[in-house]
Amino acid sequence: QTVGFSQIGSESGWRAAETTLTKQQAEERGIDLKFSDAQQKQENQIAAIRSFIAQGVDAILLAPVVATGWDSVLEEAKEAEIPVVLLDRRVDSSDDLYLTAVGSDLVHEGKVAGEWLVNEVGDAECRVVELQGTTGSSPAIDRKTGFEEGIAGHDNIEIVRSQTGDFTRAQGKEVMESFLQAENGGKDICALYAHNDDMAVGAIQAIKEAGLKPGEDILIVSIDAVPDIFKAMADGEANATVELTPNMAGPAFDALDAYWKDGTMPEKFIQTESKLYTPEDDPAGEYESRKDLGY
Amino acid sequence: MLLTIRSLTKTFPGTLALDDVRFDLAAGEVHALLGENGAGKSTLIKCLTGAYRPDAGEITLDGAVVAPRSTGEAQELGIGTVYQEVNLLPNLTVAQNLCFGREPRRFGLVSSRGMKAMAEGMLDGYGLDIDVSRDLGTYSVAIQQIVAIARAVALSGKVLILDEPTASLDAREVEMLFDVVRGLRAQGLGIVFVSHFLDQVFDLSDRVTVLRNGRHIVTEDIAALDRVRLIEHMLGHALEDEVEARNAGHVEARRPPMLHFEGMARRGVIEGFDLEVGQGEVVGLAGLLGSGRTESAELLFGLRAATAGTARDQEGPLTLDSPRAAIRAGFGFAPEDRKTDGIVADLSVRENIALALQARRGWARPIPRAEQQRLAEMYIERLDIRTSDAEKAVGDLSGGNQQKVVLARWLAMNPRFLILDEPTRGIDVGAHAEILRLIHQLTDEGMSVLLISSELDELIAVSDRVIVVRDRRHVAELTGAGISTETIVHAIAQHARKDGEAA
Amino acid sequence: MNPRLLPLYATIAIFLVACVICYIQFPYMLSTRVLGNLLTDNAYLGIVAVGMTVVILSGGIDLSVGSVIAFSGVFIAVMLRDTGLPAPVVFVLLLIVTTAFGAAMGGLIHGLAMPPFIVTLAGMFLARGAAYMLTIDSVPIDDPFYEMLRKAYYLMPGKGRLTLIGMVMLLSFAVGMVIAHRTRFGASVYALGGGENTARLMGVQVGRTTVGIYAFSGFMAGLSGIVFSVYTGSGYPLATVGTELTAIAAVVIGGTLLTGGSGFVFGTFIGVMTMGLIQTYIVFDGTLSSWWTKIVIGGLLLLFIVLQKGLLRLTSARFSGGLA
Amino acid sequence: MQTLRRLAPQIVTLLAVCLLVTLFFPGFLDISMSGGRLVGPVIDILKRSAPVALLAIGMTLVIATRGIDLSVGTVIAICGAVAAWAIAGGMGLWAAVALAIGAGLLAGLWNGVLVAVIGIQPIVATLILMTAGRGIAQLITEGRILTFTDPGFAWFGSGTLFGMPVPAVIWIVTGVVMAQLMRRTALGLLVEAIGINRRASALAGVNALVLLIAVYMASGLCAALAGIITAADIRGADANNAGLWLELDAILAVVIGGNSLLGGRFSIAAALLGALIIQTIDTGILLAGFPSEYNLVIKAGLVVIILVLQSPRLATEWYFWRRSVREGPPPATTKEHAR
Ligand SMILES: Nc1ncnc2c1ncn2[C@@H]1O[C@H](COP(=O)(O)OP(=O)(O)OP(=O)(O)O)[C@@H](O)[C@H]1O
Ligand SMILES: Nc1ncnc2c1ncn2[C@@H]1O[C@H](COP(=O)(O)OP(=O)(O)OP(=O)(O)O)[C@@H](O)[C@H]1O
Ligand SMILES: [Mg+2]
Ligand SMILES: [Mg+2]
Repeated sequence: QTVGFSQIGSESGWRAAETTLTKQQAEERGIDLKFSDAQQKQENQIAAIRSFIAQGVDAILLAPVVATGWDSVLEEAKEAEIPVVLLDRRVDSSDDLYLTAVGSDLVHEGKVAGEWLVNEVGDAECRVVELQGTTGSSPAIDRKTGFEEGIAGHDNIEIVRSQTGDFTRAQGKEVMESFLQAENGGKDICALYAHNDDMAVGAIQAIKEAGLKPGEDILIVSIDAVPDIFKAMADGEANATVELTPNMAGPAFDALDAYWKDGTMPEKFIQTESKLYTPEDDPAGEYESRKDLGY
Repeated sequence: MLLTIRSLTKTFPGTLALDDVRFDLAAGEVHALLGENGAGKSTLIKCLTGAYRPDAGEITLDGAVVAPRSTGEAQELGIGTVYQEVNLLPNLTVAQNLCFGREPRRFGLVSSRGMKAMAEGMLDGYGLDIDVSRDLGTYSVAIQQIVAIARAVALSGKVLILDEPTASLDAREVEMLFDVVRGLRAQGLGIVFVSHFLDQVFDLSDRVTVLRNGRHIVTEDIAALDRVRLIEHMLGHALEDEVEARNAGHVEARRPPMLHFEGMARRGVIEGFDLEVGQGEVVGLAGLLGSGRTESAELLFGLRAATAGTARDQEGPLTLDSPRAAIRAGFGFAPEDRKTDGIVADLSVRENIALALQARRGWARPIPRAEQQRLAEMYIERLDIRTSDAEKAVGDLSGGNQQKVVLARWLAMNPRFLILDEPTRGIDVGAHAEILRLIHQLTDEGMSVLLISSELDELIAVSDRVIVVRDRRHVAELTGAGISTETIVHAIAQHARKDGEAA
Repeated sequence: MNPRLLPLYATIAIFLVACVICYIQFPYMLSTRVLGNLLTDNAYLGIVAVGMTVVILSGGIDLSVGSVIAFSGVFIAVMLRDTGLPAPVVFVLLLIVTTAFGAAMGGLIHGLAMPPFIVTLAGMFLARGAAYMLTIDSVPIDDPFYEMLRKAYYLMPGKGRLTLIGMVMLLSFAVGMVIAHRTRFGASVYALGGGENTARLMGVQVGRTTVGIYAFSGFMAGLSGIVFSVYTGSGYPLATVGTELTAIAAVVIGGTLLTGGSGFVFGTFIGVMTMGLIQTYIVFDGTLSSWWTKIVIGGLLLLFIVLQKGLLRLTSARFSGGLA
Repeated sequence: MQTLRRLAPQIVTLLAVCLLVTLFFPGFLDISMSGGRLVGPVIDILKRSAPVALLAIGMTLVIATRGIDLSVGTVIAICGAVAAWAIAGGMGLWAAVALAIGAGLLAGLWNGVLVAVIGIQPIVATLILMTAGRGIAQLITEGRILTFTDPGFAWFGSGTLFGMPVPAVIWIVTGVVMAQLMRRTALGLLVEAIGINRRASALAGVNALVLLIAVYMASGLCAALAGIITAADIRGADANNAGLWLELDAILAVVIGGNSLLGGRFSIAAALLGALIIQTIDTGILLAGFPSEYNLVIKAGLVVIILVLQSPRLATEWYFWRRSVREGPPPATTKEHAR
């Protein structure tokens, strides 16, 4: 079988891991994978899907860069009777335009993080700073919403500062530095919520350089569960992360296999687990098991 | 009066370029505007055509006060202008340049066929046979100049202004231009004519206005003036004796040879030629425009790689594959197109003069500021460069003064062999004589010079030997008493005839 | 032959050779389907490149266009969602806004004698920032009129689709060619590219022309934004990041000189198609990793430019040699 | 004295921006000593401006030759990746630094050859490396964030020297050295000359070819330093994001520094002030705590205001106004696109 895979890009370690795993999975199953990197551009993704259709692939995997704007190209795929499976992000098109979507619930992830914080601080006053993802990107929007849902009803927890760190380490560090400056050298900050682990890792460095102890003076909670956050966790510098597995392709290929074999229609949304990891979950071991996955 | 200017004043930072100047132009006259380099001629013209905004003053055209805010407005008023530097667009075709702003249109769209016809019509009578649908930039400066004139003539309903139009034309083309101008005069146009060639002024104009240091000195009928008086008006003093012809003094004293070039050639550009230059000798290159004189010089200076030929001096062979190599061999080259090849416009006079010297010393050994200052002041004084001070940007100097700065740059290098391509183009009479005297002086000190000039008088005055170039070939060599206007013209014409027969 | 046409011919020649190479490797790449895709997928790029060509011909540059396209999409989506105005009215409003935006940049460039690079860079920040301020979400457009635009295509033999937006691009190029080569405005653009002072002395109304040029580019960016919103059916403030650079690259590949004054709108069309061809080729190949994709795109870009330069040098040497 | 006059607009602008930020964030100018290092927003700005300031130094030179270098952001990523790769591979601190700098110089050489020898226009020539280079950087890191723990290397990002953050020291020292190199030798003059009129300079014997290449290599060198700092700062090389779009900030800094994009006269000090102005705006926005949607609009707005206030034409108006000479729009500037 030939499967086309339109990936967003390689903007983070997580995404690189997803690409690696997808290629691995395809190889294991003897699938010929046509890979296309869209360099963060929806227009490139649409063009790539059109090319896949023109080449007559047997299925298309799509990790959409944004939720909107897929109707016409998905319709074209449907007309050509090519099943499309969405990976890790969802689209807002009608769900009969694709076979299934594999992914986690981004809002749910944020909520898990928020609920963890609620549990952790109890009734104590807690001033939270937030490092957002790239302004306008759907994980940034949803993880923000989810977290707010998670802490809703707990007036002792308050988000005092929220800025974008563009999902990058460097920006995470820089923005955290200014948070620390702005919040009395960091003494007024009780917790940091970062939309991804990379920003959290950057922020942890900033906190250390400001003479505070991340994980103790400032609680750190973030999302993705990439290897480096486990390393920090093992050192006691991070407190919690919510897993977003990069292995979206596995379930996707399973669903495709079933569909190809006898036309079994999978469920429209195959949700991966949003598991919460804390220092109790053997961070050192998790680090070892993940570090070669191409993160 | 067709056009009157009253109490025109214009200042630039640090310079009072025009000071209370008046000027009148009658219909049906050619009015020469004269003055030294930097006297303010070009500035006056630019104020008149809206390129500059004067600080004070009044301009009336046909009795009505006008104040053109842009050159476009001036064109609409019927004032056509050829500015001192060729001011056309090399990236447009000849036709587009000629018709610019008045393109013939069909159904609202520019018609290229109409434009071609219109352009060819405009060029009629200039004896130019060129393809108007090719880019202007592919043609020589001379042709560009004629195109600029043709455009200005077509635009000038009432007034035609020519700022040094003849600087890059040869005698034949000048004659053609003058015929056109006389025709326009007969039609009742007022024509302003700027030139440093006094012969041409006497030949063409009816009246003369002289400016000096931005001030109006005199306006008089040409008939009431003679050459000496006119020069006195321009300079403010009498000109010391004009330079006498060189070969009159030095008779046939063959100089010790210094440089030998053999078979220098570049395919498609210039045919192989031999050249021997003696120490302290001035070799002149004569020829029509486009004959290949500049190309010969460029080959010698390594600006264009020669495809054949060798160069050597007494010590041995020389490599001349780049200007740097040529400079290392002790050559210097003052190019003819000062705007693109000569000056570095935004740098100061001081820096421009020091540039070549600095390049030769290498970046690590800067010339001390005081030394640069000394050099600059010396040449400002020696060549009489008109500038408010040595720190003025060269681009802000008048055209002739820019030329002097380029010359100063090479003199500061003290080369043994200096190539001067049209060194006196656009230079006033006073400085002209000064430069020729300078060439004498330098060669007496042992420097050799290759002089390219379209002015035969100048060539004859300073050259020990004249080589005539024609159709990219060196066709004749004249020496000693054999150098005269007649012999040169004859050499050019004769070979032309021979070529014609051969073809 | 006119030597100014040489870069254009060189571009076309290289493009044709590239097509042949693609065809030999993937015969299917010359189907009408891929051809239709090429037009549709690059419609927004082509339209904005027409504006960019005019700007570059005048010796300027417009870095704001990518952001303006994103702004346009967001503007349309938000207006359609929140105001209930019919789509054509929103289009007109948008085009007025982007044209005025371009004109304002042109005004700054001329009025304050500031370099276009910087003014449009600020414009790039501003337009994207304005898009964020409208919404940070991606907003879907469900409008019956849009549905119609999206579904409007002509089915070519071989199942290729010649879509409406593809045709809008072709039309834009036609209009661009007329404006650049057949109007006085176009002549003024070339004149400005040849040198501002000279152009002024020749009677070009520099101010008016500059404003016009950037207004035109703003208009084309707006039109491109409309096409892009039809293409994706949504407005997204993060869309088309870096499109200005792609457009500039397309213009340059098309043989237009960045220093201004020399080039052809049709060359840009070839440039856009070349960029599209490179993309398609990479997708058809489908084995390149993310990083090799970037390296290969850069390498092919270099190859095109160097080939073009080489070809030009060869032919112009022959040309001037022939004159002697 | 003359230098001060040249820098006056930038200094005034910087002070004005600082004042503005202080209005929104009163503690802006506080500086204190803590654990042997200076801390405070101002110190942060000095540190954070390191990448842009370093890029601006090289960019000033490139722009002085009438060029532009769009690739510097990418070169940061390449050099960071090389350094991280070397460190993670156990090659040791100085080998890593040397390799990174070597990579930067190589990138500059590549650009320089494309521009000076092959004659490709600078924007396009450097656009090629800008596109491809990020791929090369990712090739080195294989798409992941290549982390390392070497404290010696991390010192370049977060260490202190005499209480000052090391990145700040690096850019200030580089700036001073580069500026002195340009002004104490004839390099400055020669660079300006080829920027204004390359043909005429070459005719006067200036080795334009070598100088051009050298200038791009200097830009590559500065980008390499910035890359080392960026990688050291986060103890890892983020090939995809390091230096992303930083070239635009650097160009902006050069222009805010009053340098003309048409080449010629340049001032490194003014460009550095420009970088400080930009970083002050960026940090100020963060400190003031606006929602991030507004970041770009605020930055764009401030930049436009600064550029308008500094624009040459306004300056001429100001000149004439002060001399109380009545004057319409001043005469056309003498700058002309060289053909
Ligand atoms: N743009 C400018 N900025 C500053 N000074 C200028 C500018 N243009 C001209 N000047 C100065 O004004 C004076 C008059 O210059 P102008 O060009 O009018 O001389 P000119 O009579 O045409 O000389 P030439 O015969 O050499 O062409 C000169 O001293 C010159 O340096
Ligand atoms: N009629 C023409 N058609 C096309 N090109 C020409 C023509 N005349 C001259 N040229 C080219 O224009 C360039 C410059 O011409 P220019 O008149 O300066 O000639 P030149 O040989 O350098 O001699 P001179 O020093 O006598 O002016 C030369 O490269 C020449 O080949
Ligand atoms: Mg003059
Ligand atoms: Mg000549």
